[in-house]
Amino acid sequence: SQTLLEDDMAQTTTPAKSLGKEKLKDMYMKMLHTRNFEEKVAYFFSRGMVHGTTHLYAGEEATATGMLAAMKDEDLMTSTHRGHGHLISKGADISRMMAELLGKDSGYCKGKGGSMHIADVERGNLGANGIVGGGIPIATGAGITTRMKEIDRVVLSFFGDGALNEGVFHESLNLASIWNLPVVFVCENNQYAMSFSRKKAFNIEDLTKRADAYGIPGVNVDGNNVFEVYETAKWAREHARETGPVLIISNTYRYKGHSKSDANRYRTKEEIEEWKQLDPIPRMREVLEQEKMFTKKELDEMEKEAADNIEKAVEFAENAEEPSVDTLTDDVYA
Amino acid sequence: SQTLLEDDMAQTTTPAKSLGKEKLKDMYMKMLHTRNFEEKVAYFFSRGMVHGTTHLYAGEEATATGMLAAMKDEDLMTSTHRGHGHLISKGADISRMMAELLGKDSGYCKGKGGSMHIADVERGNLGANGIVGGGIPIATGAGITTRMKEIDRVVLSFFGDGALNEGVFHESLNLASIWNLPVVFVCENNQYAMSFSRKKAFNIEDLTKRADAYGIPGVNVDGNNVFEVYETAKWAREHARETGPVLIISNTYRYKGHSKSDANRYRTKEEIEEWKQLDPIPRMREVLEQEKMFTKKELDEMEKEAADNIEKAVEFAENAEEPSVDTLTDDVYA
Amino acid sequence: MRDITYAEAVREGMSHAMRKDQDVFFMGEDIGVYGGAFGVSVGMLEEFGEERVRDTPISEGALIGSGAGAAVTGMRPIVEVQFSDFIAVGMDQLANQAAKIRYMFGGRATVPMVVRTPAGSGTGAAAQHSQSMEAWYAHVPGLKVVVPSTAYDAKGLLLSSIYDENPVVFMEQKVLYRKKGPVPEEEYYIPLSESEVKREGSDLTIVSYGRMLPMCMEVAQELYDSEGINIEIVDPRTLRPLDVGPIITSVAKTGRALIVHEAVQFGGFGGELAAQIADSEAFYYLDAPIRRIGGADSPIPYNPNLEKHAVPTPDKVKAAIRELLD
Amino acid sequence: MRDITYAEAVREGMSHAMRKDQDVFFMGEDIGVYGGAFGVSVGMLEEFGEERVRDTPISEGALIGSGAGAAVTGMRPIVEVQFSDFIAVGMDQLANQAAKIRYMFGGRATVPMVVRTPAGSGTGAAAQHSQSMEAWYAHVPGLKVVVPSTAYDAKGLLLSSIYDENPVVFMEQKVLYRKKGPVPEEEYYIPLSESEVKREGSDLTIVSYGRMLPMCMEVAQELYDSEGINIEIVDPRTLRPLDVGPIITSVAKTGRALIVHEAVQFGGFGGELAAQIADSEAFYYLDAPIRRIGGADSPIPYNPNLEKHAVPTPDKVKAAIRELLD
Ligand SMILES: Cc1ncc(C[n+]2csc(CCOP(=O)(O)OP(=O)(O)O)c2C)c(N)n1
Ligand SMILES: Cc1ncc(C[n+]2csc(CCOP(=O)(O)OP(=O)(O)O)c2C)c(N)n1
Ligand SMILES: [Mg+2]
Ligand SMILES: [Mg+2]
Repeated sequence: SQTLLEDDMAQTTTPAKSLGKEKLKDMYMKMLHTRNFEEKVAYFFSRGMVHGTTHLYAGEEATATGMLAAMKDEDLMTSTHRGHGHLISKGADISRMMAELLGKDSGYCKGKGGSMHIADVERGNLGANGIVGGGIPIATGAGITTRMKEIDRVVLSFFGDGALNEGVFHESLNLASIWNLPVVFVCENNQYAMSFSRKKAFNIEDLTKRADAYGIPGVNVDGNNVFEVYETAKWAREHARETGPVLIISNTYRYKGHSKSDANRYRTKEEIEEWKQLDPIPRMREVLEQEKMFTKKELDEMEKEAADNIEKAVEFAENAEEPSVDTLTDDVYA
Repeated sequence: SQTLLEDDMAQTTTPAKSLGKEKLKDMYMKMLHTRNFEEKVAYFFSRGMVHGTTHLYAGEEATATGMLAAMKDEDLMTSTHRGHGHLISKGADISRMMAELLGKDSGYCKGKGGSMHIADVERGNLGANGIVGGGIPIATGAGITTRMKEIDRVVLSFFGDGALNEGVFHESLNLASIWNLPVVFVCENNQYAMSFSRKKAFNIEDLTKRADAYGIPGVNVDGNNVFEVYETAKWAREHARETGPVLIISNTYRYKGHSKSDANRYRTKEEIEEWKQLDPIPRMREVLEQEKMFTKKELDEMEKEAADNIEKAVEFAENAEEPSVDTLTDDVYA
Repeated sequence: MRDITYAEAVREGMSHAMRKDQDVFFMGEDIGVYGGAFGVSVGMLEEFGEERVRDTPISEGALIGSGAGAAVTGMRPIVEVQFSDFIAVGMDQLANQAAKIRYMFGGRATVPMVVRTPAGSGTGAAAQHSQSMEAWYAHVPGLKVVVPSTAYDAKGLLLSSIYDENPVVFMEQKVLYRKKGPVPEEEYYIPLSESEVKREGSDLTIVSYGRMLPMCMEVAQELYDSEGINIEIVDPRTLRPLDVGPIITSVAKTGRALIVHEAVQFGGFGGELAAQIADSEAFYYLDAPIRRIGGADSPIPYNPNLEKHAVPTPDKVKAAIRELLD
Repeated sequence: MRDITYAEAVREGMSHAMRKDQDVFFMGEDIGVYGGAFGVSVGMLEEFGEERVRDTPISEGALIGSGAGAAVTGMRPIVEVQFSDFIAVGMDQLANQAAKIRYMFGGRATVPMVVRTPAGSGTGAAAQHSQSMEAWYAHVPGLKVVVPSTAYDAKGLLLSSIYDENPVVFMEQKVLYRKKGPVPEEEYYIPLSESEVKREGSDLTIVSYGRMLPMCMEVAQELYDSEGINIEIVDPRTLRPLDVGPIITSVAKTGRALIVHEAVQFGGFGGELAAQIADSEAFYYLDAPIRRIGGADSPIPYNPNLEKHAVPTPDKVKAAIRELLD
């Protein structure tokens, strides 16, 4: 397994060029969409304009985007309570996401799921999950289908550092390992499970030791470096297809509070600021500029376009219909 | 962590002498009692004289005896569905055990628990358990009490290789590790979980890798060598008291079927025979003879005494009273 | 029609589906070479191979959850939980994941999974291997709950469960496994959510299911033979979604209702049955209180005599019938 | 008497016990510096320190199970499960271990543990964060189940739960957390298993608990003020073991019974209540069917309007009352 975050953080491992302009633009746009989406949702919540709670992905974009950029359309994914970034990077329709957050009928779940349950099974998104670690067995099962039907694809399973201590993580990784299932397990180690620091939750510094326990490869990656994530993901996808599961620990950080009601009492402003120095979006931009893939102007335009797209999504969502109360007990059974 | 079973199996690491005659006799008697107890129970079951099912410990005696010989009376223990050996080595009253198996009122659980639930909380036995892995969190909680009340004792938690793949194993070892709880976790790796071979259940050869995942020491031990188990247990007890949890993988073998209804279709007669060559009881006897701790005659007498004691227990149990039907709903609540 | 055991009927149901449909597969603990803790799947590994008859580690959360994941992605898994008590270990994956996926996703997913599991006491296995927790599953929208009381029902209901698009908890009855009954050799389907009148009568309605059903049938016959008491017996078979119509109709006809199940009475499924009767048109025809006989308010004890008394006995059923007819 | 919130009442209950008794400690996810997902334990870490206010990893099986282990060995743990839905993750440790230990061991152990957990919908948190699963726990002999409906009850019942020798599932009501009510400053104990008549009346009996209780109280007052309808309301408060006497007495007096709870109606605890009424002497006094109003037969949806309609509303309660009085 690779060295830890602290050592790797500064370096970019891949020449971005090799990815080609189209792909790079797509990746950059996804990160921008995610960031803008989350900022908008934060605003809605702060104004009490949305119901319920939400868990924002701001700061962690490089993980979702880098991982999914290395996957194919037909690959499957399970997501988490902090899932907007996964969805956007998997190519979800931002308007239908926003509509779901506003509880509208044209949302991904007809307004029944909300932020914590957005899914799009047809397009390979097996769902966000309100239960920490809850998606891990489901991804494992999708791996069974994939092997039994001999489909050439992999399953990506996202979860947080907190989920590493749930029993189903353990059971699922072992099962995937002994059956050589094509699952790429991605732990988004954003340093905290709600208020609980990774340093308190584990008695190990290197979380890839958890992979050793199942006899599968474990790799640390700088989760704020989209190129490093991408490279690792490419390797992981191949390994999963050909051999079996992999555990990636993507080391990153969440900027916003855990959910809407979080006073951030468990961490310092300084820590947040330090991590913001490693913001994955400017870091990607810097590489794109350095390698002269895009001009400043092109990049500025992308940023504007991304912001505009979010506004369009909001407009769509705000104008969308509420589900009728008559649908309350629809879709319980097939 | 130590080397694996295959390498260690033949050698005895400790001069038995240092334990003293009294202790050695006690240990040998416990192993004999266990073996005789199990043979008697097997007989009862084969004749349909006992109700339900049972899981026999024959072949694994050195683990329970070696571990518990290194513990103090005040130490606590959680046991398993295959718990008779743990109980006997913890000093349980064989008559009350047998009475419980026969469902009698003077059994440890007043006939309500049976083989899978024998407990004696007052004497530190927190119970056998019908749920694979079910006792591991309970041991962990006993560790919390021990630390919070600053009691000088440890908790011993037995479970099988099958239990290593239950979620609560994972959750509990992590919890014990981050809180430095004084728990000695002992995995009795008897090579099978019911019919499922350890080789299929794990993608790792060395099960102590599971300890590394929690940042705690993991040690393999020849579970058929009572002296090696004892030495390891002594060390583990000290480590648990002073530092925190330990995982011991005691490599051993079960002679009888998993439970009463087992056709042994998943293993060969040859394999069973091979392991019987490593039977812990003759191996202990050989050492006792070699080191001239006891004469042949003394040892023969012990063997006879052990067998007699079981007969006495049977007599006690057979003559004991059935619980009255009126007690059916007693003891549900305190 | 030949007579086969309830266990054989279950095996035949699984085997029919697995023969004709590659999407159906089977996983669980010790179902392969061991043939299952109760011998239900003996021979299936040999016929279908390791890929489709999958022995799993002891990991009930991953077992049920990966079943759900396989189901959502196009398979029809049959998941065996070795004793129904162990479902508690994977309860989140069953009740919070499998059951809710379809609804949470706005109807855009299906979870065609069957969780087969032996329930009930009577085997001397004590508190953690003897429960009947159908009330738990029956309280969860999104799940279906099936409890077959005969070999015939077991096969036909299992086939329907496998081809149902929803997660089904299929509660087999341990002490019925060796009971024989007439079962067609061919494939047949008994629709879920159809209660069946298993015995016609006019004096009193017994609603019962699972293991208690045959016991009630015997009691009814005995009372008919000895005293001419004419009891009607309705077996809901599927507890969720419940087909309550035949129950209401029967109670409206007889004016007396006795509910019998093995599960602990307090909080048991009998409460739902009683409540539905008490808030139906049958209420107006009731000539006596609605009586339930369920399990004792304790875990299942080990001692055989205590164990026997922890669940409804023929004597208790007879006494209740006499009281209600009084 | 000052007015404090339901959440503050819970905190006071815990704090009283922790001040006087070193055996009482508290563990759960984010209960320390975060103060709990609903702010219930704000300030407790500061007062009692990390040893007695223990933040845990996200490991509900080990959380509940180690609570049981600590309880068996002499502590009185208060275990917080952050949302009651997550109990499903640790269901085996609650129902198969904590609840059964005493019985399986022939009465030779006690498990004085409280599992405190917020239940219910109304916060827009959707299907996996909004359930009311009291029927699950109430079906398990060995557990006690408490559902307080006021700040006053919350404090007094919690103190009794902490000092009870059995495992208690203490289901707090999320949407009541900020509701204020009169609560004595000192320690006081409300005995478990004592139903309380929360409002006297003569025309109809409502049996309700938890969040629905205050709603029913308001409806009753409104109907009294507007139409002179005189409703009696009984709050069981402890669902297991249930004190059914006051419920039967009340229904025998009024001749009409309406049961209201938030949980899914099918298979919910209302079934037990209806069944007990239907098999009691109150049966003979019934002037109308026994009516239940529970949650819709679906998981809790996200959309606020759907969510509101997924549980009993004042309108539905009024309509049912009018029908029963008709
Ligand atoms: C089984 C379960 N336990 C607890 C929670 C409450 N909860 C929601 S998110 C969260 C923290 C998760 O931490 P992590 O897995 O690191 O993901 P992150 O939020 O940091 O992305 C907690 C405790 C839950 N949703 N499910
Ligand atoms: C949660 C749970 N799942 C399954 C079982 C059924 N079962 C009882 S013992 C056993 C095998 C246990 O294997 P292991 O842990 O290696 O212990 P051993 O029997 O070999 O001593 C199984 C599958 C159970 N009792 N509990
Ligand atoms: Mg995290
Ligand atoms: Mg084993």
